[in-house]
Amino acid sequence: MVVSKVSDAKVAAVFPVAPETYYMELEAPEIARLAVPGQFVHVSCSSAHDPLLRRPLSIHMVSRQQGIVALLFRVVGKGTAILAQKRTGDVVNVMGPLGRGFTLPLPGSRVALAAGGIGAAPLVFLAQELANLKCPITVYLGAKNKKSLLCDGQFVQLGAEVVIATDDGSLGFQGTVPDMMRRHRDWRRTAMTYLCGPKAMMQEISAMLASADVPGEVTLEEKMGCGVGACLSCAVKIAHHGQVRQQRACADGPVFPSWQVVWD
Amino acid sequence: MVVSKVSDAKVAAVFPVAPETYYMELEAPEIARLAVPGQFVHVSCSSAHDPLLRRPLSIHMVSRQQGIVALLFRVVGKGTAILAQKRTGDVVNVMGPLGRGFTLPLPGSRVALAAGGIGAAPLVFLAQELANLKCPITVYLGAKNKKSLLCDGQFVQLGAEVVIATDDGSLGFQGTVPDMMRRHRDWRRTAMTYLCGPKAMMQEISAMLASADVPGEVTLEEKMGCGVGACLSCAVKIAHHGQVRQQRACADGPVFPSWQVVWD
Amino acid sequence: MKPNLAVNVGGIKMKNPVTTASGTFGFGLEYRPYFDLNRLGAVVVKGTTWEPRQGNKTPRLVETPAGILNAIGLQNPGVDYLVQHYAPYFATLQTKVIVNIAGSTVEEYARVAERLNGVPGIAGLEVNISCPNVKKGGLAFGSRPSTAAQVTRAVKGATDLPVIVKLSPNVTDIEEIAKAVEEAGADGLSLINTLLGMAIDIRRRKPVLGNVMGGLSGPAVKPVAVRAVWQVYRAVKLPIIGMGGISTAADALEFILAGATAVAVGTASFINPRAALDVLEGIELYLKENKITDIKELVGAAQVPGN
Amino acid sequence: MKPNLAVNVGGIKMKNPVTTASGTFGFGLEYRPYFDLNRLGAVVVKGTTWEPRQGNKTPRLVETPAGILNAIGLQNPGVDYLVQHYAPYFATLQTKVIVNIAGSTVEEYARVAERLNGVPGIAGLEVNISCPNVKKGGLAFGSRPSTAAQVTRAVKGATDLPVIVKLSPNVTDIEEIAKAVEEAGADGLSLINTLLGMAIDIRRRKPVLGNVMGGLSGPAVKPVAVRAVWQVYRAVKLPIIGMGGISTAADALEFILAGATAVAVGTASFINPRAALDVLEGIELYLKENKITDIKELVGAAQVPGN
Ligand SMILES: Cc1cc2nc3c(=O)[nH]c(=O)nc-3n(C[C@H](O)[C@H](O)[C@H](O)COP(=O)(O)OP(=O)(O)OC[C@H]3O[C@@H](n4cnc5c(N)ncnc54)[C@H](O)[C@@H]3O)c2cc1C
Ligand SMILES: Cc1cc2nc3c(=O)[nH]c(=O)nc-3n(C[C@H](O)[C@H](O)[C@H](O)COP(=O)(O)OP(=O)(O)OC[C@H]3O[C@@H](n4cnc5c(N)ncnc54)[C@H](O)[C@@H]3O)c2cc1C
Ligand SMILES: Cc1cc2nc3c(=O)[nH]c(=O)nc-3n(C[C@H](O)[C@H](O)[C@H](O)COP(=O)(O)O)c2cc1C
Ligand SMILES: Cc1cc2nc3c(=O)[nH]c(=O)nc-3n(C[C@H](O)[C@H](O)[C@H](O)COP(=O)(O)O)c2cc1C
Ligand code: FES
Ligand code: FES
Repeated sequence: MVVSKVSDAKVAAVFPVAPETYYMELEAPEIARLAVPGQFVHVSCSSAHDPLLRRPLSIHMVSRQQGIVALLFRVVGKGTAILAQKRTGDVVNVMGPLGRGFTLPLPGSRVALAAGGIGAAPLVFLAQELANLKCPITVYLGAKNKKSLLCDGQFVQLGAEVVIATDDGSLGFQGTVPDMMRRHRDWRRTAMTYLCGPKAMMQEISAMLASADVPGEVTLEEKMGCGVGACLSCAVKIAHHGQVRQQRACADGPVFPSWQVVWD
Repeated sequence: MVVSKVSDAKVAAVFPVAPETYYMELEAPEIARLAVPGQFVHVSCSSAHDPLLRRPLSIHMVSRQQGIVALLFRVVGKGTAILAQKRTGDVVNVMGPLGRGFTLPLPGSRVALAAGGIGAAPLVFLAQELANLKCPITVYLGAKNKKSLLCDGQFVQLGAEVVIATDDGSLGFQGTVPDMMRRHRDWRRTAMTYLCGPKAMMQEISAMLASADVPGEVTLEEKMGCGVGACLSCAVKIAHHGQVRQQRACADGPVFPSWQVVWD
Repeated sequence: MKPNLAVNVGGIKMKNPVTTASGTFGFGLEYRPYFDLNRLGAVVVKGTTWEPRQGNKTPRLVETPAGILNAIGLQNPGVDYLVQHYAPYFATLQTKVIVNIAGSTVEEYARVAERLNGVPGIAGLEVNISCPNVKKGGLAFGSRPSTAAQVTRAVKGATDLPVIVKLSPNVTDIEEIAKAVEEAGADGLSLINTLLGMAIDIRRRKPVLGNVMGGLSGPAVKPVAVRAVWQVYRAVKLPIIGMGGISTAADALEFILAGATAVAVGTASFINPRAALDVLEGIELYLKENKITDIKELVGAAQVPGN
Repeated sequence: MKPNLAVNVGGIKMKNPVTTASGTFGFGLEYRPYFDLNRLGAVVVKGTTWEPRQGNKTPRLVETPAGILNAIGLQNPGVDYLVQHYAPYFATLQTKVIVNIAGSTVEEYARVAERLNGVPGIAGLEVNISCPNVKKGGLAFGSRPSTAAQVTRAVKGATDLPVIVKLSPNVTDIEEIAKAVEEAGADGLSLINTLLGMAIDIRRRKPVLGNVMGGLSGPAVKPVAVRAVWQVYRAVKLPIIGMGGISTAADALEFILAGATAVAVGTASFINPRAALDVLEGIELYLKENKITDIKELVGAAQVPGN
């Protein structure tokens, strides 16, 4: 079985959507065809040796018909800065889809999504699939402020109920996503709550889910080398039947059951 | 005396002019104002650490009025490949003008230029100045073949007599520039013959000049680090009053008297 | 005419000189979706110890200019697991599998070697006496000729498999270590392992890696690796597997011309999962273009100017 | 409030911790058109020997991934020339000038040191026992504790100037060398000099550099340099000038947090002639942003997690 999962993808669109945040569409029909929500692509930002490694970016949306994979990324360093400077027609080498995605619920089940900041990126693709499954969705969407809020429009368009929290209260609830969720109790009656955002946020919500006995899934971020499970750079601790095992965020995740993650 | 000789220059134009050969105009008014023929600029191809060093490129032409410095370069490796991909409006960091240029003759003196391949690049700037000085110019212009011949039009426009040699005889004399010069004897009556091209060509012509007792100047190429005389990477051997001394191609050259160069 | 690419590394007959660097290619399963591993001369798998090991705290990886620092710390499922779960898969491959082994004591090295002896699917051992990322063993053994020789002898005594000893560049005199290992009976040498390095997070004012120090690999180290191969080739008669920063055939050819009989692709696979295959194909092309009929003609063929 | 940047490196009082790496900044004349050298804490000039030296054959430089290999081979006009032609200029500067010295014998080091003693305009000596690019001397002295100590003692005996000894990373145990040099009376340490490396021209099948091997510098070596500073800071009490791949203030701060009292900018000046000044300004900014009133608070401040 030799299916090439590496391809040169043409940039079909790229533009800023919020401060330091870019939306990019890549022509990558194979990836679009195979991807499931929660998976990522490993993107080569430059063909020079600096920066050396690829950058893992979640699959934000796909259009299978058009063969398009969309990314949503924040510029935080060298690699993302180079990506942000790409123009339509440029070619970007991508590997993927990689990793194991979210577990989808039975059609029609009520679900919740909790996103902090750029963590919204993979949850839009998930919401697409959940909408196809006719699942009622509540999105708990957090951001620093109104200007940096991401993807609210996309979630609304997919028919989700969107509840917003901002750190400075410039939109919606003033406070963190976990704080907001403590007040808003709908998520306690879901089949699954899906989390993506800063570690502290996911850890806090995972604890809330555990005490409410609601299943959840989180997406873990570790510094990645290979992205395929070969180098063991991205070890995370996962408890399984009372035993803590090391797993590879890239190949065994990045999605893991919220109650199994050993946060440290 | 702190004059900044480093600047971000906007690419005003860039296009291929022959196989693997590009012409590029940079908005660099300071350099245009200060440069003399034979000098070079030290060009940063990438802000990443790979490729790490700047690339020395001769000043091909300047327009002082428009503040434009033109380069003519051949794509031979990483750095020049990156440069060739720049587009109008991109910014390129350049240091210069660097080095010591050609010695100009008295106005009206007869001169000869001998160029091989990309060696024509700095000689066009020189021909501009020589034309201003009303010097009758003969250009011995060599190339692999008709297609890769460079700058013939520019030299003609500047009023020079242009004599062409190609390795395959697809245009002009079939053979090398030195071979052609052996038959064409005009250069023996010049005030100065200026050379730029492959080492072997310059060495051979330098010997011819020496035996005909004609003064010449050559432009030497050595791998350069700093470009300003600080690192001693670019040592060349120059004989002076019977003594061989090391000089720095970047700061003491790149132009040296043809009879003083110790070729090895 | 197709040039001859086959090489013999201390008794391991490889159909071509290209292999993978231990720890960068897992157990040879992870890159299967990217190319046919059977094209390679050999696959060198992750460092294996007697007991399973958890490895170091994260972060285990940090990028540096043209390189990476890793401090995985020999996380591995132990030699028994390898024998039971991976060796049967190795036996199905049409490429040679070399198992990289490590230990905290000389006895552990010997025990692991013994356990692997006679296991179908394993063509040879690569003995890691140069891992900078573990407290005990590893680099400690590889930095002195006497201990390097001791480990070599112990492993040789415990196995019939060809034994390749992997040397560290973090030494004053790599030739001296190579000679000691040769005398102790090694069948070949691998070099280089990673350079000891470190990065500091200036925001949090502490080392980036969980393990503080780590091993530097990738294109950044290539000049050091080529130099080490050049020196060792001139000091011993053993065949060398050269590695350290190889990402292209041109890089690999530098190692071969310096004296390597075979080459391993490591960090480059992270960037280009097909890197090892690309290196192989590029070497073939170079041989054809230069009308060289046998790769062995190139081994150590770089000449010192003026000599 | 302006943070205090002044540091004292073994008796050399620098108004700020930023200096230049020997051999990359000529004699302090070449970069004058690019910025005001007097802004720097010190300028370290090219390696100087007793007799003038021609240096090595060209090519003397080859680019490598994120680095360069150089084999200049200590080309310099000799100490007399320096005293006569450059020292008067040094005396006009409002920055400290440190002269890097080298020799083929212990006696030559001492003789050069003696010649420079009391010359106005010279604030200290940096003793290069780590140059990989000369046949005799250089690295040979720096790779053993005994010879490193011998050179140190000889130089200390020959001068009243502060003596900084420059160490090589091409050793098994840099702490051991640092301790020997400390005991021998050095006033400070510089590290690192270049890593021994090599590149091969696969077209011509021979080494690229005229001298075969060369010294690797630039961003590629930064992790090795930071690690060396970290180790040596924990082994000795001497102040350290840290260098190796510094191109930005962030790089410099890694060295300072690892234990360097001062930092030197080398190869980076080739790419950005203002690099040393940019590093200085970046350090100032970091201090202000982090409300640190004295740079000395940062020296060695990186903490080991969990300790
Ligand atoms: C599975 C997965 C999916 C992801 N999906 C997304 C996504 O959809 N969108 C998105 O925006 N991001 C996503 N990320 C994160 C993204 O991969 C990183 O932001 C990206 O790799 C950063 O690359 P960079 O070159 O821009 O930044 P880098 O230069 O690599 O730096 C990244 C951060 O690390 C810090 N840093 C760098 N070097 C050091 C050092 N030596 N010491 C201390 N700190 C350092 C920088 O300051 C910066 O904050 C994902 C990550 C994973 C693992
Ligand atoms: C003063 C001066 C003026 C110049 N003016 C011009 C000009 O006007 N126009 C122009 O086109 N050029 C000019 N040059 C030459 C120009 O600087 C080089 O062609 C350029 O630096 C090449 O950079 P690169 O990154 O493209 O190639 P590189 O990647 O640096 O390679 C250049 C050449 O060296 C070879 N090479 C690279 N690495 C190695 C290695 N490890 N071993 C063996 N060979 C290697 C490559 O194969 C290639 O042929 C000038 C040079 C000097 C010194
Ligand atoms: C993530 C990682 C893990 C490694 N693990 C091992 C190992 O288990 N055993 C070993 O001998 N070398 C190990 N190495 C070293 C490599 O095998 C190789 O010697 C080194 O990386 C240099 O080659 P490269 O620059 O091509 O990566 C590891 C290297 C990396 C990057
Ligand atoms: C071209 C060049 C010449 C050098 N000459 C000397 C020298 O004469 N004496 C010395 O001690 N170090 C010399 N070095 C080493 C540097 O001073 C410095 O230690 C090394 O380059 C690492 O720093 P960097 O990576 O910032 O360049 C030289 C380095 C280069 C690149
Ligand atoms: S990134 Fe290599 S194993 Fe996960
Ligand atoms: S390139 Fe540095 S001295 Fe000429």
